[in-house]
Amino acid sequence: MFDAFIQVVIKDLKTAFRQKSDILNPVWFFIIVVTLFPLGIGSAPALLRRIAPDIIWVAALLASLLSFERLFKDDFIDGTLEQLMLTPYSLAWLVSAKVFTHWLLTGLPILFVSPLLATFLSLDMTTYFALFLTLLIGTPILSLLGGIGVALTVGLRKGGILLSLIMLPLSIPILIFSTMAIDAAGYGQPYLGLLALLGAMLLGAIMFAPFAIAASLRVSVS
Amino acid sequence: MFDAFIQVVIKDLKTAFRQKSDILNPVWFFIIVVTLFPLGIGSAPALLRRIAPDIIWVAALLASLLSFERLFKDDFIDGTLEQLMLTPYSLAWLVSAKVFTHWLLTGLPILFVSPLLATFLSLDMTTYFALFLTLLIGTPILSLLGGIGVALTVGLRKGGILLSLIMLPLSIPILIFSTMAIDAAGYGQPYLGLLALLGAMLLGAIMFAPFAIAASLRVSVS
Amino acid sequence: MVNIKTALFFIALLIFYYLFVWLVNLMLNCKNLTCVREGNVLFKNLTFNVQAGDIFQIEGENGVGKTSLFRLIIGLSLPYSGEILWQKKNTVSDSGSFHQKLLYLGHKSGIKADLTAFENLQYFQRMHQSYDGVDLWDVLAKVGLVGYEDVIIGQLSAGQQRRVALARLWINDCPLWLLDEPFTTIDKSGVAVLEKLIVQHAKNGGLVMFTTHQELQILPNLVSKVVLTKLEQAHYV
Amino acid sequence: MVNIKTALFFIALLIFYYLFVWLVNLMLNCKNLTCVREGNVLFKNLTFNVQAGDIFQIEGENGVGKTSLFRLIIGLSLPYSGEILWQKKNTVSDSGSFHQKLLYLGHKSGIKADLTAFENLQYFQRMHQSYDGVDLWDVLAKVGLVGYEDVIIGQLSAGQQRRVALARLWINDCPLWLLDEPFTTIDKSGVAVLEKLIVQHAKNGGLVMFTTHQELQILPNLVSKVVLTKLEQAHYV
Amino acid sequence: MWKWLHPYAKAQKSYQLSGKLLPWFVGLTTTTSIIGLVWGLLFAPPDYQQGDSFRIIYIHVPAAMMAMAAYVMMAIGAFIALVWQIRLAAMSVAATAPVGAVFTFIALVTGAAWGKPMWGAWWVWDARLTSELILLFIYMGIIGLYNAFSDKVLAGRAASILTLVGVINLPIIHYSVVWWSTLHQGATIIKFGKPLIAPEMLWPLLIMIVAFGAFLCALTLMRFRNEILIRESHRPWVCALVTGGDK
Amino acid sequence: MAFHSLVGFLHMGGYAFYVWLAYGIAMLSIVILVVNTLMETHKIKRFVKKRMLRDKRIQKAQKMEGAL
Ligand code: HEM
Ligand SMILES: Nc1ncnc2c1ncn2[C@@H]1O[C@H](COP(=O)(O)OP(=O)(O)OP(=O)(O)O)[C@@H](O)[C@H]1O
Ligand SMILES: Nc1ncnc2c1ncn2[C@@H]1O[C@H](COP(=O)(O)OP(=O)(O)OP(=O)(O)O)[C@@H](O)[C@H]1O
Ligand SMILES: [Mg+2]
Ligand SMILES: [Mg+2]
Repeated sequence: MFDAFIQVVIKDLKTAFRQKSDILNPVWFFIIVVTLFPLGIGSAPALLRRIAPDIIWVAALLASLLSFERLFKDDFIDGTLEQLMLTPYSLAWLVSAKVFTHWLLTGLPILFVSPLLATFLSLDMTTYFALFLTLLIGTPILSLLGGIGVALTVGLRKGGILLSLIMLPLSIPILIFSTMAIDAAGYGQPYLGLLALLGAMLLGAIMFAPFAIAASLRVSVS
Repeated sequence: MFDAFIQVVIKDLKTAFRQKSDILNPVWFFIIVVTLFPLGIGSAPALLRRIAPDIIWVAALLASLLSFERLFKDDFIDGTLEQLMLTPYSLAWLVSAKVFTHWLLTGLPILFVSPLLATFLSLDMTTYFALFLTLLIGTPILSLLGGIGVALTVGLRKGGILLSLIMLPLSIPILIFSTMAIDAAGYGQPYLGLLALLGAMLLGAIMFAPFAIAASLRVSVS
Repeated sequence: MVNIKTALFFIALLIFYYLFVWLVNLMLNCKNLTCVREGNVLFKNLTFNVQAGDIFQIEGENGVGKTSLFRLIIGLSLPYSGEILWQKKNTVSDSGSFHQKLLYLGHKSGIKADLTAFENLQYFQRMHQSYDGVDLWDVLAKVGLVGYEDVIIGQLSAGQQRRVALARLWINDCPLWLLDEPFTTIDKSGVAVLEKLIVQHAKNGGLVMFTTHQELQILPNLVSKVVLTKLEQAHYV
Repeated sequence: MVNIKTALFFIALLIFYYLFVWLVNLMLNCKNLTCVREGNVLFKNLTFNVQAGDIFQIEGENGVGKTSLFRLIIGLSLPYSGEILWQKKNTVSDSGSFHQKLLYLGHKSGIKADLTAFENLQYFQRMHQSYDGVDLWDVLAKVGLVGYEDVIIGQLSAGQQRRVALARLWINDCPLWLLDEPFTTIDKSGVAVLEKLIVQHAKNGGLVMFTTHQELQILPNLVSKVVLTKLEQAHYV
Repeated sequence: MWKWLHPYAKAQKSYQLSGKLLPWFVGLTTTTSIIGLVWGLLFAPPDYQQGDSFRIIYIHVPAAMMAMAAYVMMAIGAFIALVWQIRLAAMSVAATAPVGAVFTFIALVTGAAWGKPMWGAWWVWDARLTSELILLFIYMGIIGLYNAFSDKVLAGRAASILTLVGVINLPIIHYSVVWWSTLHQGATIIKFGKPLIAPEMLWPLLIMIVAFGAFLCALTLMRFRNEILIRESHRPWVCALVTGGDK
Repeated sequence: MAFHSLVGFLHMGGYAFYVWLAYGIAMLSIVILVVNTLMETHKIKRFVKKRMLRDKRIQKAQKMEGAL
């Protein structure tokens, strides 16, 4: 049971590390999108600070989205996914392993570089702390929701953008709550309630998403 | 010669239209990304208007980027690209056809929906007009540059995000000039010079990009 | 008198033994399978049983529904009607224990192009828990990949890639093998080895179902055939 | 005397004719080809000539370098050393006219999964300008795809997909065919038809090179073989 | 209970039953919409504040209400389809989605056209507007997903899963948007409370709501019949139906 | 009757553009939806007919000479 989970994680990590750029890619994408904005807007620190949480969150959302496909698509094409369904373990359990790996490869690196970007966008310490917390709770939800989207579209020849169509509306609440929390932090207001809400959403997602993913995969593979 | 060009365009369009959602997808993505920002920022029309050109351009860039892969990846996987290189026509000419199709499927629809988004972001008429012009000149450049990026990464098993890594820095000048032009328009200043600059970049891209793409493809396929 | 009694006793014993064997025996029953794809009826009310020691070849021209049949059996898609029983239990409702006994090799080989041959097999071995004892380098040598153990699959030739997928046949203890055109792109000596392996597996009480369009050497005399034929137009369900 | 004169005249004519034919004759020369992939020498100083009417089978076990050889010949990758001449002209420097005469069918079939069989062939036909007269429905019937003309390729079986790719053999006037395992996943009756087609093409003055691991019926007696063998470790270039 | 019904008979029966119901809904739609439109456009008095622009209400509110009703229908269908494995239910999900999407679109456009004279802007990021927009996105996602599968049985299941995920998410979206736009929003938006509406204005509105409801049902039935035909196209009764002229 | 003349009705108390825009687009999208639904029915029936013809064709082609 646990061994199977770990095996799946190891395999996915190995596959990703083999193509070394693959680990860095989502982060690079994240960084580039975030830097695009100051370039377009020009240097107006106050304005930047005002929209910074938004930019960072949208960038995180897009980076996560872009790397989602990798989660299952490759496995689908080469038949590994079929084989995964033919192991005696619960599919929901195995896909959790895949989602976890995805978070390790996108969510975690984004967390690590977020201080850098906070500096770019001249965020202050309190706001940054709130940003970090929301990213910490929010990115796993993105991975789980993304898992559903990818599982639904993996069998289609052209899933790519359909995935974003499905995914983005689903992840809007996370975006809104997170930016609300960060804004609240910026104004020195308490934002624990919002974080708790995000946490509740994370719990809900952890409980239900694996089953939704497994069910969707069964549809996509057959 | 021209017939071959048209055949390639027809084939690619047909392939895209077969999957009906495929035509709408880049546009939908564009729309969704544009709406994500107000969601994060909250409704502050003045602020929105201030960063609107930037948002729209970044969204266009990302939408274009996401659909780039389709341009060659599918053809690479199923061997059509190999076969394309074995036709007696110049490869640079044939890839121009593919790039043109890509623009038809992403740039053009984005132009069409831009009024809608201008409304969402409460842009005024003059600014919108400048935005439209920059999009008209800029999106073909994006398609051409994207072509180079895709051609370079198409042979790699995981091109997806590497592509964005290559592409985004290349397209930053377009982004900067375009937003500068739009800002100028917003302040009622002349922006023809900037447009001319964009036009010159477009001409240069049209002249050189196809050869760069062809050369990159040869590398990727062997 | 004693003789008759003992004889009767032994006969009873024998009967019980066979009954026992019959009950416990590995057995796949496909009952009244009907397969519909995109509104086309591929086959209708297909019924057959595979028992321990059987080698079944599914035969039929291109597009007749062999791959579709395999996917029905392993539960990757659901039949329009009919059911599949493994050890008398429905495979859909009891898929966990069925999948434990099943090895499937499809048109897609199910190996990761970014991993090496060794890593691929290791993953397979760990996921199926069984046969931990097998030395994978040994197995790779058996499939003729000495020297390619640490090469990334994507850099192997078509046949070599297929060989990595086939290496799984050496590292599993599943009784039921479903092999969809296992011999494609495998060279002649490779095919011969595979044939021997399949025969051996059946002798050890395994069940094998496979498809192929190639001429084989040993197998033709040993297999039972399920022949699928294109249905006439009238066969709407 | 007159007789001798006319005889000489005719002999001279014959000589000129043969010279002419020899000069114009379709011919592929591979000279001293050496192929290195990822630092491994696959073959070294391979030299052979293919002429009109020849059928060449490239033989060798999995991973010996057959596909790599084909890709060298058509110019998808460049040889480590050596050169390939078509009609005495280097194929790399003069690729346009060479590609016009060349039909390649690789492991990847080069058809688009989103288009129908008919659309795929139509695209091929238009891109190669030639054979505009051929009725594609007819061709599709010949490859056994009656009724599947308007089905999207992605929804065909493995063998049917390969048949669509093979249909190109009927709608081209390229003399040189390079077929890399054309028979995979094709059923027996299909293989027989293909064999006949290849023989016919050679009789009409075409050049065919192909690889396969399957037993064939007609071809074995007609082919010349280029046998590739694994190089010993010592063969560093 | 459902499972024991003969598997072949179900689809055909539903096709015929829906065929019988359809004319009634069409009739109801035409009569109520004519009455409602004539009354609303011609006879209802102009609003003392908004003048005649308020007449947009007669399509705006029914469309907005039915857009949500359609989603509720889909959610129920999706639940039945997934839990009891009933294919017909999945078909009803697929049949409803485009209708719901069009209603949502109408609500958005009419709202925008009303907003311009009332608020001075075609679009503001108000909570209600935003969640309506997101609802449209979700509809488009479901439709796009359904169309992307070529096997309609699988498509139905995929769409059902997405619909259910959307159901869980809709309330979250709703509340998130409400809190979000009330947090920063001061007086920029003129909020519309429940208008104290006169009965002669209200009646046509109620009639129009009935009309839109009947129209939703009618169109859903028509599309439902289409879905049945597609999925049963290999069955003899469909062939007979097609060759035997229109029924 | 809230309006005294046809012109008054069309004028909608100065809000003509917005009101008729709203009603127009609503009507248009409804009509498109209905037409789309009807066309789909038509298309399905054509498809089924085509497939029945196709089956006949397949039968006829079963005995073709020299086919792959
Ligand atoms: C794009 C803009 C708009 C959108 C998306 C929109 C959307 C909605 C929605 C979703 C409802 C809820 C229907 C229900 O309760 O079932 C609604 C109701 C309503 N809307 Fe709008 N609306 C928009 C603009 C407007 C404008 C500009 C006005 C008037 C000034 C307006 C007046 C109303 C009224 C009076 C109701 C009925 C409220 C009630 O339930 O009592 N709407 N609208
Ligand atoms: N993409 C690649 N990158 C690097 N090396 C490769 C690649 N493809 C093949 N090779 C190496 O080149 C050798 C020859 O491969 P090739 O595909 O030419 O073999 P082949 O004779 O066609 O074999 P098969 O019968 O299996 O198709 C193999 O040993 C393999 O290791
Ligand atoms: N993904 C798919 N979607 C829809 N229909 C399909 C799909 N795959 C196959 N079919 C249809 O099902 C039929 C049987 O296909 P299947 O793959 O089972 O054939 P097969 O017997 O394995 O043929 P082959 O020998 O070519 O592998 C084909 O006629 C094809 O049209
Ligand atoms: Mg098959
Ligand atoms: Mg090969």
